[in-house]
Amino acid sequence: MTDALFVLFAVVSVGGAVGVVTGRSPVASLLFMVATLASLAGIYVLLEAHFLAAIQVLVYAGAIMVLFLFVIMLLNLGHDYRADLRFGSWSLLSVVVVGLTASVLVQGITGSEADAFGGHLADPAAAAAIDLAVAEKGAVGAIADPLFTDYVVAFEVIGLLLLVAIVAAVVLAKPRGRSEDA
Amino acid sequence: MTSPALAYAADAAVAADGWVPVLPGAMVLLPLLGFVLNGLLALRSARDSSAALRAGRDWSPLVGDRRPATHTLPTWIGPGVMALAFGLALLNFLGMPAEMHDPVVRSYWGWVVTGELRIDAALQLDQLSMLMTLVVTGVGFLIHVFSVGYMRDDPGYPRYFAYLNLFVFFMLVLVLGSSFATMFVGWEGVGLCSYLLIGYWFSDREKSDAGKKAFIVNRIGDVGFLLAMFLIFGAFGTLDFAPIFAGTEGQLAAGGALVTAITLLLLLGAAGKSAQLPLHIWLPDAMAGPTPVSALIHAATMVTAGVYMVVRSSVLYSLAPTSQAVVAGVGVLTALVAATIALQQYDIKKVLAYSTISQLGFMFLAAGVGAYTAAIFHLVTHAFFKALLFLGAGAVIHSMHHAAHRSHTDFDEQDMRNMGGLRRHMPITCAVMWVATLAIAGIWPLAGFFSKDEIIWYAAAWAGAESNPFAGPYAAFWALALLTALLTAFYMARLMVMTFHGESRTGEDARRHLHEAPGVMTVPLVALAALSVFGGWINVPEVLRSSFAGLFGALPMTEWLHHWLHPVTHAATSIQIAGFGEAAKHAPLGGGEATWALLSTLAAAAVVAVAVRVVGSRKFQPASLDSGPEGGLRLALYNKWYFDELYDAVVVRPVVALSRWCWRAVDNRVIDGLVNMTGSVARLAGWTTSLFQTGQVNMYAFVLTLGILCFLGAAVLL
Amino acid sequence: MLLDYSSSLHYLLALLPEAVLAAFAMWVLLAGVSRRRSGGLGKETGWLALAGLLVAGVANGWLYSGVAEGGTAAMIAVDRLRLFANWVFILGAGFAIVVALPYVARQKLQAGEYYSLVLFATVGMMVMAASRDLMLIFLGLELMSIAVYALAGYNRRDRRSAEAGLKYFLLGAFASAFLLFGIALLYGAAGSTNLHAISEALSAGAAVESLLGPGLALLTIGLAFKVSAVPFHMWTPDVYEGAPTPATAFMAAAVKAGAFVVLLRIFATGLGTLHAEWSGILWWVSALTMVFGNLVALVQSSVKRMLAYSSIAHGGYLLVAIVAANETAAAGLLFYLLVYTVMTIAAFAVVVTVANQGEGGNRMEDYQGLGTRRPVLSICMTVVLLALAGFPGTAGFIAKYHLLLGAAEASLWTLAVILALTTVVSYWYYLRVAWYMWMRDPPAEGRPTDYVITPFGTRVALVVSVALLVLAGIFPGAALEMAENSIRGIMYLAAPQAGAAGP
Amino acid sequence: MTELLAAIRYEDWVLHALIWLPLAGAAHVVASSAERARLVAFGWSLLVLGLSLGLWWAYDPGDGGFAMVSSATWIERWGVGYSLGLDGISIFMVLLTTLTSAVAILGSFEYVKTRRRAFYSLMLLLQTGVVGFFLATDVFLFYVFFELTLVPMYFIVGIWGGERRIYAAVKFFLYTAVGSLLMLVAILYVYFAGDTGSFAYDAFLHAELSLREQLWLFAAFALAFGIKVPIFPFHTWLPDAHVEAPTPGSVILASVLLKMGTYGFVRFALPFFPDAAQHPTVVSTMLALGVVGIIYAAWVAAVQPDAKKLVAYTSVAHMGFVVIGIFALTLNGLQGGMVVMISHGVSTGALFLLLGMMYERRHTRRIEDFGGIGRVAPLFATAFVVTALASIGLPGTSGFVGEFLALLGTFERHPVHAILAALGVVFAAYYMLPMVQRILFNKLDKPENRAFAELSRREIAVLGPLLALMIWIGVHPTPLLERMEPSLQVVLERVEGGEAAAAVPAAPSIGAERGNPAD
Amino acid sequence: MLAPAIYLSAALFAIGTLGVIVRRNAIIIFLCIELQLNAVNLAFVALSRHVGIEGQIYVFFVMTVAAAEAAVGLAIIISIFRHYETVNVDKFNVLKW
Repeated sequence: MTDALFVLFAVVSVGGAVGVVTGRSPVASLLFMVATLASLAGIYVLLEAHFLAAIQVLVYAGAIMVLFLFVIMLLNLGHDYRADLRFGSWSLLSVVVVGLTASVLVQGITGSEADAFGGHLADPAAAAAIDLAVAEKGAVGAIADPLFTDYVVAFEVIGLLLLVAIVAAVVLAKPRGRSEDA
Repeated sequence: MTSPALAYAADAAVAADGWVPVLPGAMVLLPLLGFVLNGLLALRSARDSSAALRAGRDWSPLVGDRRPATHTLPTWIGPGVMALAFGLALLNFLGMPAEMHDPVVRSYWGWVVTGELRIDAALQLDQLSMLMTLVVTGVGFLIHVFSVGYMRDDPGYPRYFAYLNLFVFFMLVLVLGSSFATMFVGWEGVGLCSYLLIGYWFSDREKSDAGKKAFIVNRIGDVGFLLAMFLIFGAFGTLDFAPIFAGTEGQLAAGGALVTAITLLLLLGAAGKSAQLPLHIWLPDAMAGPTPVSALIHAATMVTAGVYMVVRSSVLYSLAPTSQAVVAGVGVLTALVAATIALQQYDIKKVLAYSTISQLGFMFLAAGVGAYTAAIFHLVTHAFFKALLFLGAGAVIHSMHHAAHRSHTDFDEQDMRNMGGLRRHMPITCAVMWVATLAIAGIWPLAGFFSKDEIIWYAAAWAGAESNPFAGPYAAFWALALLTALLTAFYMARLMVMTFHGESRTGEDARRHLHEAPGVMTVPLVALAALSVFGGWINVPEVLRSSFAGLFGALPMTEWLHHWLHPVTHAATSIQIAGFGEAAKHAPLGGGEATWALLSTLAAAAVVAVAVRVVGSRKFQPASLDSGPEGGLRLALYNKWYFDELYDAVVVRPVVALSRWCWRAVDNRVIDGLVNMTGSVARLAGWTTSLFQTGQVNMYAFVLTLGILCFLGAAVLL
Repeated sequence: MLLDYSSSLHYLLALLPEAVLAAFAMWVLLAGVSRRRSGGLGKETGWLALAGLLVAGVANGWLYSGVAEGGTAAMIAVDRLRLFANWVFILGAGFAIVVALPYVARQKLQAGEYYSLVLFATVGMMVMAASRDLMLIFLGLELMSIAVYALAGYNRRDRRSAEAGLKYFLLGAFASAFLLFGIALLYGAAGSTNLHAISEALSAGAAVESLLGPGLALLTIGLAFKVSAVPFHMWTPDVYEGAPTPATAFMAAAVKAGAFVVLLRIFATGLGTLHAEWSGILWWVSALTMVFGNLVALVQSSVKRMLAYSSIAHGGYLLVAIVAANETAAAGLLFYLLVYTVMTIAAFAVVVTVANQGEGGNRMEDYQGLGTRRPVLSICMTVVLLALAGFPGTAGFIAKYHLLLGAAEASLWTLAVILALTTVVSYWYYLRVAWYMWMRDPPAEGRPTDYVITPFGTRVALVVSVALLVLAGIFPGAALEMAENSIRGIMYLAAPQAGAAGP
Repeated sequence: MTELLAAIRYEDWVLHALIWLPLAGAAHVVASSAERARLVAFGWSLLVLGLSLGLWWAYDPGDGGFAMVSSATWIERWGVGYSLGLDGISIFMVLLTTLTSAVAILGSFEYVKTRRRAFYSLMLLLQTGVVGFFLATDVFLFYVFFELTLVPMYFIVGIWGGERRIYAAVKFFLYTAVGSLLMLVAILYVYFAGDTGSFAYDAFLHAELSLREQLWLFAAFALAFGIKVPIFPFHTWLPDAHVEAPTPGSVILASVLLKMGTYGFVRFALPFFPDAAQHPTVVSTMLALGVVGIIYAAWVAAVQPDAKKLVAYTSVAHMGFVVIGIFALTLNGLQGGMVVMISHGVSTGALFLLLGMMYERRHTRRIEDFGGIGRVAPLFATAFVVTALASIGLPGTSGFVGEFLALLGTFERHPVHAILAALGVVFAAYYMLPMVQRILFNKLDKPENRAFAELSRREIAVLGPLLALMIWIGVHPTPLLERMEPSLQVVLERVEGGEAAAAVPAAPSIGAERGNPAD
Repeated sequence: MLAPAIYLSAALFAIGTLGVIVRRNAIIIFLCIELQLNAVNLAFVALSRHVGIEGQIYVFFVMTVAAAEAAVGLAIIISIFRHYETVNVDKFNVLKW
């Protein structure tokens, strides 16, 4: 059952990803993207990361993608069907290069027989510890606890990051005319 | 700090005999002093002349008839220092014991002192150098006096005397230097003065070209001298004459490659300086200088330096029979070739120049056959009569020049075709020049007869030596020398006849202005004439004492020069005897010395007589109407056997062409091209690479991905 | 005092410079917003930002002088490496702000936001330098990057600025993704993102070998992008050219410094034991970067773009130190960063000045005859160029020499020779500016150079920079000592291997 | 004199003063007005010259080691010291530098008309660099000074030069830099591989290097110095730099900067890498390059239409003599090389000054634009001829002593090379005399040349000392030779590993032999 | 399920990379970058099952960063759109060579 679901989600997510790359308009790409994000959320569930699955849908598919959509609409690109996919030799070359890169990467990750990927890594204890934490503190609590203790600095940096993003977005997206009187 | 060099210099060498030379340094320094004083005067005078020139005026030192101090003082300084030097030289000459075996070396300071090399600024006084000093200062003095008259009106008068004094200084360094290195200083120094004096009238392109040519050809010879010095230093560890000649026999294998190389290289140097084949080409051109200069430098002294050097190194040459033969061969060939060229020259100085080359060839022949005394003997007598000839020619030219100048006509004042009949206008000059002509022709009992006869005889005598490996060539040299002697008589007689006899070919107007030279010029001529007559009597051969050639026993001494030079030459002579065996008493064709002397003087007299008749009967056109010989041997002789053209085609042009090629092709294109190409290639590479910066995000991402591929590939696969 | 991270106060203390600076950044932001209503050029916000840097510097000094940490495992490092780097960042940011003051005013940019973004970016760098955790490094990097993306595209009226911003952003995010993927793989390989933990896992043999290589490669790529190493440099010239010049100065100096410090920390401490594996590829990157940067700089006609390529080249020199990976090279890297920050910003300061606080006068021709018109400015520029070229008598030489020394110690002779030869190439384009300034007569007709006015702040900054460059060129002792102390004891450097000198 | 120097503790401070006083002078020049700049600069250079003259008496050759040594730590952690020392090799280079600097500054009074303050401060800065280079006994310090000389020269050529000044300046700079940076790498190699522990000269002498290493390192050093000299295929920067440089720049370039290359060989390349230096391949290569340089440069010089370019090529030829002298690895050769260096510095410096004077008067350097100058400017002509003769090595002038010794020293070991090089003597006449002739002699047929002014008093003062030196060194070079000899002996012994000491007997007592020639 | 998840992650990442290279539309390029980030997230989540809970925290961070980037990136796109009236990156090549 789990495996079948995984295959399903995987197929959907890859299909969505291909759709993003090949989508004829930004909106199409965006919708494919949403499909991918959603199926990834499904996979997160399969991987027992329920909280992440939730915010994946909420934040990513919900907020960020909508932001994209807003911008597409704002710039009136919704019906921009001009071909912007590079066809021909460029694409071919790109596919070859990226394919090579991916295969090298996969080959590297897989490793040699003796050091078969995953075999060495599979540490049931870790999964058990996570499950235990989730059981004790709930899906949110299991993440929140280390987040606000061990990773509190990172959390603060995230805060600054968002602040900077806001400032930057405001400064950059402001229409030109009005800033000049500053 | 006490320098070891100075400590050494303080240790003045005294001859074993206890003779102390009188102020030897002053002999050398007096001319230098003259140079400095005259030089200062020259600069002062030149300041005025150049200022006038800049202002666009012509300049003459004369204000009315008065001459400024810059043009009167040199008259006294120039000949004055020479007189003093001559006096000192005479004093030392007379004081020097004839039997003194070891030279007196007086060292002043360590010139180049480094490691094992030690060259002192030192003078070496021995019989040979003193004799040379005497000739240089004596003949030099006379020529200085002559110059007072000859150069009187030249604007560069003080400069002339400065150069002349400087020349004498270097010449004295050359002959008195105690080592090859100091000799070389004089050697190149006289070359410099020769350069300056040939190009004395430097505004004339041809004249300054001639000076340059002389210098460069001389330098070719100097390279030989330099290399010879290096070899000598390598063999002996010193360049000083005394230890070298004293230690030669022990250290050099007779006939060995080393000594042969040394002597041949020295010969190259000597050939350059003494205008021997194949480096003789500069001397005729050197006639561009003032005529007294030709007399002093290019006849009497400098050009004989090569002979002096060979004689000085006689020990080395004796050890190298091959080199000796080469020296003799070069000498006799030069003598012959130059004599033939002289037959067909019209420029009076050119004839004398080729004559000089020819006579130098005789000296080389002498030195080559081992007759070192004879070489020096001929050097001395030649200094007398050739100086006389040149000065006489100078007087003629002087007269012709004035005639041309006063009559405002333009003709070549040195071309004999423009002369003729000058005897009437210049009787004294004509008379003394006849004396010199007969002397050089070898007419008994004048100087040239004795010296030339001795050379020819020795060639014959050594050709007959038992174990001479080059007996055949020696015999040939002898025959050629005889032939050349006859040619000498012919071309000299031709010169005299064309110049002084027959009809005048000088223009009507000019003829009226021809006149005898002033007293200051004729007095030296007469003095030299006397020397040309009696100079040969210093070395009448003993075997001829009672014969006609010994003036029938009227002389108080025979072979004086031979004895005088004995300390210098005996080592060489004994080596030669050890190698060749005793010289023969008979010539290759039979007959003794007296026989051949009589034959040769009779033959020379006959040739002179024939020449006077033949040339006297020929009609000559003035140079402007004469087109020269039309072809055949005469044309070849007229064109000096085409030596200049040959060198031009084989050496000068190729070197210049090669130089240009090196510059334009190699330096500019290849070497600098490579340098600049490095820069261009870098820039081109930069430009090409910059084309990848298309400004397109996709492109940039693609390159980035490529980089990632490489990275991952390296990380995973390696 | 000894820090004990069981107390969160101590966390704060350990991060005091960052905290101070972040606070000031927000203050500057607020001040900027409130000032804008009352008009004015916004210089006060700049001075406030400078004050913030000063205070952060003091805080950094306090940490430097008297604070020690327990162990070397904590996520926040309180070591000399970080604190030295902080000074470099503060110095760079300070100079960049001084240079920006007249520019921002003249271009009528939003001052408060500008300076606060500079400060935020600086905070990001400091976090990067302070962190021993890859994830935190990533966050610091993003903090810095996002601020700098904004700075690059800050001048909305200039299309080139927008283009620079977009290119930087797209490619930067692209590279970040790789960096992140690398972190993920390393996380999987070693079971942690803590450098100390990774290092221990490595030495214990507990790491998953197969994930290690790709992870490390991808991580390196992300950082190589930031230091614009070839072939990840493509964005650099465009972005440097298009961004407002003071922002370029900041990017070229401080951003690069931040990334290098991280590279040093990662490779010299956490993954030092993998020296042999990664030095080969870095060798090539370093060589290519030096060659490429210098060659392309030869053909630039814009001084600003030339400096961009030159900064790529300098990245190549610095990478030599990473390849060498010994204490000498590491100290050299820090020293070089210090010197490089000063000279790069000084060079851009002159560029800003000659272009009259704009973007119009950046061509070589605009420097023609500057020597006669503005001698002092030209002398400063000449000294700075000589320093960039690494000429004796300037700190640039000592720095380059230090790198060479490190390379020599690691027996990286080929790399040293490449460094030497590419330096010769660099002479050409640096001297080219000098010859335009001094050896060509000023153009007959009026050119922008006629109106060049050096603002007071720039003047001070230039004179101080030149003085520093010359002083450190002649008496480098103190600075060298600091750089070496910053390295000592924190390194897990692999022993120099003669054979590991690359291909 | 010696007492006076001792009384003022001359030895303690003079080296530092020689290096840093010009720098102070440069500062003073910058602070003075444009009109007074030249006088200020000349005053400082004269002061330095005066101070440096004391070295002649204060320096005691002794065993040839460094005298007046002073050393201070500079960059402690790298073992870099500020160490100075003087020996029989450097003393003459320093004296040459101080002299030619003063002369060049005096000679530039009329030539340089723009930006005088900058010019004179650069000249003094250059002097600091050069003197520092010659006095440094720390390899790092030497390198710093070596490079430091490039910048002032770059600007001197580039700002006050002729038409193609920028090309020439950049070529000069880059060419030299290529060599010197590679040498820097080599220096570092010695530092690490030789495990010297410091950059002190003596420490480098003790570096233990294999032959293979030495060959590579020698190549790097030889490239740096060979470009500077310049040795044959690396010479093309020189004519360009000379032609474009202003007169004083040319003077310094020819007199001093080129010597840095040959001095570098003697001081650094040979002693540091003795095995490489006497490796047959190295020796024959260097000798061959030297010989080719002598002949080739003479040929190229002979056909130059530009007088300055001609003289520039003659520099290549002269330095060829230095190279063969050095690589003969004999005492005579080294001595000869040194004397040629000094002589070339004096005579070629004077030639460039003379050409500069010609240029000031006629604004052309083309030989064919002159002719007959000897008639309107006899003093000028006299100085020119004497200088030209010294340049082609006429005995009695400085040129001869050097070339003679160099050739002699070469001949001892490598006769074929020496024979070929000796041909250079002929070719020297081939290039120099035609120039002399075409400038000074021949017809005064160009009206412009009639106004050719005679030497002024200042110009006489410029040329006088140089001419006097040419003659003095030619007539009495022994004081120079004996000061150099011990130091060169040290170099030689170092190269030959002590063999030289045995091979050179004590100065033979020729006096005795001469008195009694053995039968 | 670790290995399949990692492979999937790699595949998604590669597709994202490809998208960045072959698309001209700045927004789609940006979307592809987001895709890459998601691929990384998947890897983190999968690995966290075998290493520890930190992996999930990282995903949380990455999402935040992605959001921040989205804000800034889109702002930049808007800003450049105002100059060019297009988001085709080929048109943005004033800066080159």
